[in-house]
Amino acid sequence: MSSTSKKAAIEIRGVSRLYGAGNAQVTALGGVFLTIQENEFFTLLGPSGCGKTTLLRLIAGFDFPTSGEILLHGEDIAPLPPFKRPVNTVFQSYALFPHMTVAENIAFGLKMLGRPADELRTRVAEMLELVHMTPMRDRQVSQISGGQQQRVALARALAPKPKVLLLDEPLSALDYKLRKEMQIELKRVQAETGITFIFVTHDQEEALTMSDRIAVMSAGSVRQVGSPWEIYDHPAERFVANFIGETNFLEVEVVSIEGTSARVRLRSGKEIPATFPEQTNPNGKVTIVIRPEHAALMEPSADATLSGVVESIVYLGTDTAINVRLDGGSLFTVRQQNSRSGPCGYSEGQTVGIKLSDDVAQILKD
Amino acid sequence: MSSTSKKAAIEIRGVSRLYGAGNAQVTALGGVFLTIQENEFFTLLGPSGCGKTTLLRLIAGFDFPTSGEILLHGEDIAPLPPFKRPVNTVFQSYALFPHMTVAENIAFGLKMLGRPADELRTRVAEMLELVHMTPMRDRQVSQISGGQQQRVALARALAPKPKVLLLDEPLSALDYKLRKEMQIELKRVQAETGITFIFVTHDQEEALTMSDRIAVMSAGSVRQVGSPWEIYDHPAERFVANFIGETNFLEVEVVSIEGTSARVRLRSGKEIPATFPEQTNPNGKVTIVIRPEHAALMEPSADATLSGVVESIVYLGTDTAINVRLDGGSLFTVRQQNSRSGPCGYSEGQTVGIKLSDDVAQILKD
Amino acid sequence: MSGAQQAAENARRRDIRNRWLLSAPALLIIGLAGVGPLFIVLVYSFLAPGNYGDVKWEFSTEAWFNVFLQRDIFDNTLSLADAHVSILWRSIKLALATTVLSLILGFPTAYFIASRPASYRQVWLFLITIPFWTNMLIRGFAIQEMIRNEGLVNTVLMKLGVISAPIQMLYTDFAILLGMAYVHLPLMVLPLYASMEKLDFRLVEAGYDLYATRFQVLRRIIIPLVKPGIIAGSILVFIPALSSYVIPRILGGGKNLMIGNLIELQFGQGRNWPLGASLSITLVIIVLAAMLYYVKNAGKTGGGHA
Amino acid sequence: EGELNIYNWGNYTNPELIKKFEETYKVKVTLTDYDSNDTALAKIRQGGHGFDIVVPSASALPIFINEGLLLESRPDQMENFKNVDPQWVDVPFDPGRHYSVPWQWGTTGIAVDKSVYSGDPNTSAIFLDPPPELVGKVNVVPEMSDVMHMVVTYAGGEPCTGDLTVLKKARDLLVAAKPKWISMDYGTVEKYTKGDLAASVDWNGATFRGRLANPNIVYGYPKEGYPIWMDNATILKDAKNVENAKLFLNFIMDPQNAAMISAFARYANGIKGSEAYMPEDMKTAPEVNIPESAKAAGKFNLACAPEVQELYTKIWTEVQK
Amino acid sequence: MRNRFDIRVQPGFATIAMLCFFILYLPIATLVVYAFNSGSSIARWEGFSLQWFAAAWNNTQVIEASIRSVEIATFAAVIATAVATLAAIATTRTEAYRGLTFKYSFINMPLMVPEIVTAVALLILFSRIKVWTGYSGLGYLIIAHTAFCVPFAYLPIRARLENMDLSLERAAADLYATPFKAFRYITLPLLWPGILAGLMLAFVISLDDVVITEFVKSGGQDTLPTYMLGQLRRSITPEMNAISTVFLLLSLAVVTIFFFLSRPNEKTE
Ligand SMILES: Nc1ncnc2c1ncn2[C@@H]1O[C@H](COP(=O)(O)OP(=O)(O)OP(=O)(O)O)[C@@H](O)[C@H]1O
Ligand SMILES: Nc1ncnc2c1ncn2[C@@H]1O[C@H](COP(=O)(O)OP(=O)(O)OP(=O)(O)O)[C@@H](O)[C@H]1O
Ligand SMILES: NCCCCN
Ligand SMILES: [Mg+2]
Ligand SMILES: [Mg+2]
Repeated sequence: MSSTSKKAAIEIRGVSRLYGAGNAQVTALGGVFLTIQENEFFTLLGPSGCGKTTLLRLIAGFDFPTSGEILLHGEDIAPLPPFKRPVNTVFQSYALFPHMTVAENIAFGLKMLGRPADELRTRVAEMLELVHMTPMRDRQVSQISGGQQQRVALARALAPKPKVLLLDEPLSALDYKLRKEMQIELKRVQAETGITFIFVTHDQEEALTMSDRIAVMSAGSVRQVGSPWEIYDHPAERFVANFIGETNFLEVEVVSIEGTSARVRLRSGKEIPATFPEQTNPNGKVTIVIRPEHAALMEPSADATLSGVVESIVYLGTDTAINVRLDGGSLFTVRQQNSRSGPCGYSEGQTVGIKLSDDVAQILKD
Repeated sequence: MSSTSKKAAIEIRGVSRLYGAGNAQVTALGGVFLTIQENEFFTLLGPSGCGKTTLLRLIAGFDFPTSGEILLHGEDIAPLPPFKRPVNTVFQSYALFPHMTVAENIAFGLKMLGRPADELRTRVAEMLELVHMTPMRDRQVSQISGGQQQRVALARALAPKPKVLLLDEPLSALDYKLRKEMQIELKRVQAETGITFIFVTHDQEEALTMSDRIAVMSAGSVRQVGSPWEIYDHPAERFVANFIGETNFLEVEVVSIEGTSARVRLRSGKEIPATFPEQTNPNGKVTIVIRPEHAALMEPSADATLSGVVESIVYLGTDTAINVRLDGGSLFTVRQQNSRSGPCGYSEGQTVGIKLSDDVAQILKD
Repeated sequence: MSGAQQAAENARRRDIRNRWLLSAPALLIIGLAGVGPLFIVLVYSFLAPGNYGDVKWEFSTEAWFNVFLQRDIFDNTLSLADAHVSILWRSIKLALATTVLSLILGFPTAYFIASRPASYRQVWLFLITIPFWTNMLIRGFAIQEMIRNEGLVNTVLMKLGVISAPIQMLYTDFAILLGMAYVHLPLMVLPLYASMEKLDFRLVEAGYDLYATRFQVLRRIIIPLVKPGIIAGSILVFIPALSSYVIPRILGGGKNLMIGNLIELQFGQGRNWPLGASLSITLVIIVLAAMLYYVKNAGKTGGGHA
Repeated sequence: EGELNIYNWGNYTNPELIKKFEETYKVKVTLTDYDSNDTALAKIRQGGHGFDIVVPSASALPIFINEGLLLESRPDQMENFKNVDPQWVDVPFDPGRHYSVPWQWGTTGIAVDKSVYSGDPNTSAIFLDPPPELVGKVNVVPEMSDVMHMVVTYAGGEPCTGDLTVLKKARDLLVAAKPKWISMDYGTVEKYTKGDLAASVDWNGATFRGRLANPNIVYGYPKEGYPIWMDNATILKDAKNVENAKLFLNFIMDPQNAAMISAFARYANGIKGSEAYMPEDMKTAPEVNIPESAKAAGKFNLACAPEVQELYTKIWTEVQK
Repeated sequence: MRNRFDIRVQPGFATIAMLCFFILYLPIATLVVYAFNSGSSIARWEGFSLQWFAAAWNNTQVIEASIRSVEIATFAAVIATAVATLAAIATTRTEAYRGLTFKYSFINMPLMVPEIVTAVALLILFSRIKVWTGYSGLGYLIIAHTAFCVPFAYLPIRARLENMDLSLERAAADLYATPFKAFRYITLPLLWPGILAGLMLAFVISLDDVVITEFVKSGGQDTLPTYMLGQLRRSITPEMNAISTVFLLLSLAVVTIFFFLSRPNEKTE
């Protein structure tokens, strides 16, 4: 990971966390390196059980690394108990104190820091304003809706002005529409406060729309770090490609390499260009990944890069996904944006060609 | 509400359900009419609290309508207690019996029906096969993953061969990737068994991809019933349009009506064609809805239907959403499919034109 | 009424009727042998004492009069029944002290158990209840052996050179307190544990995350959250402690009566059953009042039942 | 043949005696315990108890008789009645023994640890005006009638007196003395040997057992007056097994059997000739055999009149408040 | 691991807990030790002997009283737990209805009434019934014990029920289980740990009762506690310790059995 000109807020250096012992030992995290910049909206993305929560807990101080160290603005925070770390958390379940009102919840951190009463009052008012919850300040937390609870949890964590805010799947319990709204809210708050956000999700769409950078995790390790665009369009390995978005995998053979681009030969004999991850040197049989929206259907002809038979058609609202059984036997999905003039124009059982424009293929490491 | 040639599995006739009394009275359902056909994959879609679960509970017999009646294959089922209704439920939380194994859970319904032991055995084996859970038949349900639990819940509900299967947000607790897989699974099972599915979700994407027909609900009433394509492309009212997919609303004036199409005048003075819901007769000021993917960006020019300044750009992986502040002051989102050649080609602050192809606008009732 | 409505109404009625049927055996047994007999006591409190115990069937408010007022046996002046009031007051004080002591001991213990790994909690809980299998009298004597002048504690302390002469513990209020806390401890620990086991430790985490120290987390988060358990435990300890009479007699030396002993005296050697009855009803009223007060306070914080 | 239901003080009945009776008469004996005359009285008066024999103290016996709870079984006409010591025949609580047979008798006196206090133990001043050595080390049995008997006689009155001046004095004596006591509890062997107390108002048998464990214990007969009590076996009016009960009453008037009673509970029994069968240590024990000099001060503890009982209770409550 | 910060730990709590267990078991331990005393004192050690176990074994009154105690406790606990289970089902997981609060208070009422009061009242009541019916068996004691055991059984069962998801019974009904079958196959097995806890608690509460038993018992119905109460005026001998020791061992055995019985369910919570 390059150390950029920006200042690092959090540095994770070779952090591992093992649970249990002997045969039952579980590697929740295995040698993770990460640098999270100040003022960054940084997302940890990965399937259930990959170690996202574990990493946040290590940063917050509820748990300790088996090895490795964590630096906050360059300082090792190992000796600090959680209540001395300038890091706050928005818990997945919100963890609002049920015996306090909305305002009392928000004031809690400041009160614990021993801040004077008037600072407390103004800061709470400010926070309520920020999350648009002023009218509900005196409600019990059981009397507000899920989305409102989420905002209170956010306000509570922001009130003590932490250097870093950890958010553990804060939106996963919300319904679809509310989740979209809260995504926008969170982005706005991050922009307004300038606090570093470390955001955990297993929803790839959420990660893509919200993040400055994403770390894709799997089974306790970070597979790839990069901007949403890098992650989506240039996945380095099969896991990342598969986890983010819909994907077509094709077995190909590397024909030649020129600079940052390679030429690969498809089963059909056609050759297309393909990009490949930095510091790799692909050769022989490799897998390439092609996103469904980067392929287009056409009449079967010699121009078509691939050809096959339409197996099923899935209407997605914005788009339609057309699953094509290739001549080689594998399934290839093409995604095309819907116009409003009616169904997509293809039908099941129809023989079609697939056209791949240049620069749509990425070679995977594995 | 048309009675088609197909046979109706469930008819909901003017069903209301009120809770509480006096000031605290809540209308969970207010006069719902619905006809669900045999062998249909029917989805109830709506935000949290709109009455979806209430409706399922009425069908299953856990609750009773305040007024109205429910027919199953033409017969009023009011007098039947839940355990006599040929309707099974897949509960949102699965509600698997924690003290039984996978196989015992699946066998439960048949056992209660007093089926002979050998029928029980073969049917359980069949069900295990159907949901691909045969190797785990003797596991305790606490020892299988969320997705697997979901499949056991499905098998358990299917085992007694119900006439109608009710599914209450069965996928909402699963993570993104798993949810996608289970969607495919459910479709497959429905196709294989031919049982009528009534499926509840608040996820519009899920509804669009899975359903034969969708009923969009809000605040205890059904707003619109139709195929995914009808619902998405021809929303009848603002709520439906807004709840399903991303939307742009524009205030326009109706110029003329010809058959099923109207011409409307935009603020900019340009005129475009627009469809409108059946049995309405739009005139004067109305709202039209345009899906972001049905608009395209272009250089600002007189050809452009609308024009404005790019305010923000959201990368979505498959697509990019470009939010444009129109000259009139409102926000308009254009969604364009990404190519892999790099960012979308526009930048914040840039002045752009928006081109609307023909037949992209739908006039709303409200 | 539509068919569905009819069905709904029938279902509701059936549900309520079933609920009454299901609770009937419990209500019947308690009515017969737990609560019903209280009416006998109430009736007796308005009768005249029999010559050698029991009652004479003639109406009298004498007993109630004697609960709080007394006519001096020597100068016939009327005054507050000083003896009854001070016995009652001491009983309340001791019962409160017992409640507080068992809370101080029981709270950390319950917390300790609740924070063990789930599979060990049952074992620890059973360890709390095992002493219950020994009769209370025997436990009383066992404690006597601990704290008497030549008992284990004093002997050990003297051997260790901590003290040079035995400390008088037996037959003091301290002994009563210790003994009552001892025999009632499980009644405190069990409900406390029940609510602590349900304690959402994510809230504790949230507390630390928001800069609360260990003590602040305890005071502002844990204690308010397990308040229903504290209340349930306190009630379960306070009530039997208030009317207990075996332990005060064995360990307190019986020099000072507790309300339970006073009542027993009236039904026994005192042979004044109506007075015993009216004292009993008084005690029940006090207990119910304390209950109501507690429960109301519990309601205020929105806590449920343990 | 048949059964016999005995209701007696706890730990008071020699199992050997029961076994012998059962074997002799082929009767199945059931033994049930009580711990105070009043509990026994209450239960028997309420009825439905199922007992045949009860063993009330002299102080309670007249109440049992007056309330009509007892069968006039005429033990005085039984075969073994000849063995009853004449001094226990014409007792005030059952003149001529028409209802009851002696079970055991004893005295309530003063036990003193002479290693702590070597003065004269034969006075109630030991607990009503304790010498400095004994302050804070005196125990008093929680038996109202015994203690009131001693206090009232110390104050110069007769037992069960209703004389208010005497009672006032008695009350003042008690109130003044109580802070100097350590406890009002039963005196058990452990307390005498483990230094919990140095003096006690106690029963003779308890003191006797205390002395066997701690030779420093001496038993004093207060010269101001002390109670003599006697527990007596009687047959209940609603007894179901009257014949067996009569057999039993006769049985325990046999000296050899009476000796078994004493050997177990360590009190004298009122049956002539039973001494011969008693354990050696009991034959000479000063606790069991009242010295001639002390005999005069001893009086039977009888049931007091209800009005007096009420006054006693008030004083007793006052003292223990 | 450095500076491990365990959020579950409160400083001093473990120490107090250990102290608590120490205090709880120290008297029990000495009690057990003196059961093996060769002397007749429960406070003065004179040497090792098993004579008191032998004495207790040969003392038919004690043996019978012990058996009777266990017998009454078993009946009372089982009945109390059964009715408490039904009552708990009837008073939980429902909308408020008229009589609900009454039921709840009524069931807990025996907790509120001092024992001596119940004892005297029951003496009066039951004596009348005994005279009328002529029946004076153990039934009275069992009913009396059952009454004061009900709230103790009720509390843990109710607590467990409240935490139990109603959707499981719904699922059963959905799968054609009649209400009875749903109870039999779903509610009961899941409620089991709570029922066991209630049973245990009721059992020991019954085992411990003196006052009510003393007043209610008929001829030949001494329980271990009333037998001990009768001994109070004289000396308690190590015989009592021996019996208590046996009871402790018994409790350990029962507890162990219960523990293993309730374990499989524990996992599936
Ligand atoms: N206390 C623990 N003891 C043993 N294993 C644990 C413990 N905590 C976590 N693990 C294991 O460590 C792994 C990582 O868990 P973690 O909670 O970090 O996952 P996650 O990425 O947050 O998943 P989710 O998206 O489901 O929240 C999992 O396999 C989990 O089972
Ligand atoms: N038992 C009840 N008493 C009072 N109000 C109720 C009850 N059950 C449901 N409601 C109310 O009825 C409305 C519909 O509830 P319902 O559970 O059907 O919503 P839903 O569409 O299933 O929502 P979700 O997506 O959150 O599950 C809500 O406003 C709810 O608060
Ligand atoms: N009257 C009381 C006698 C008791 C002897 N243990
Ligand atoms: Mg997690
Ligand atoms: Mg719902």
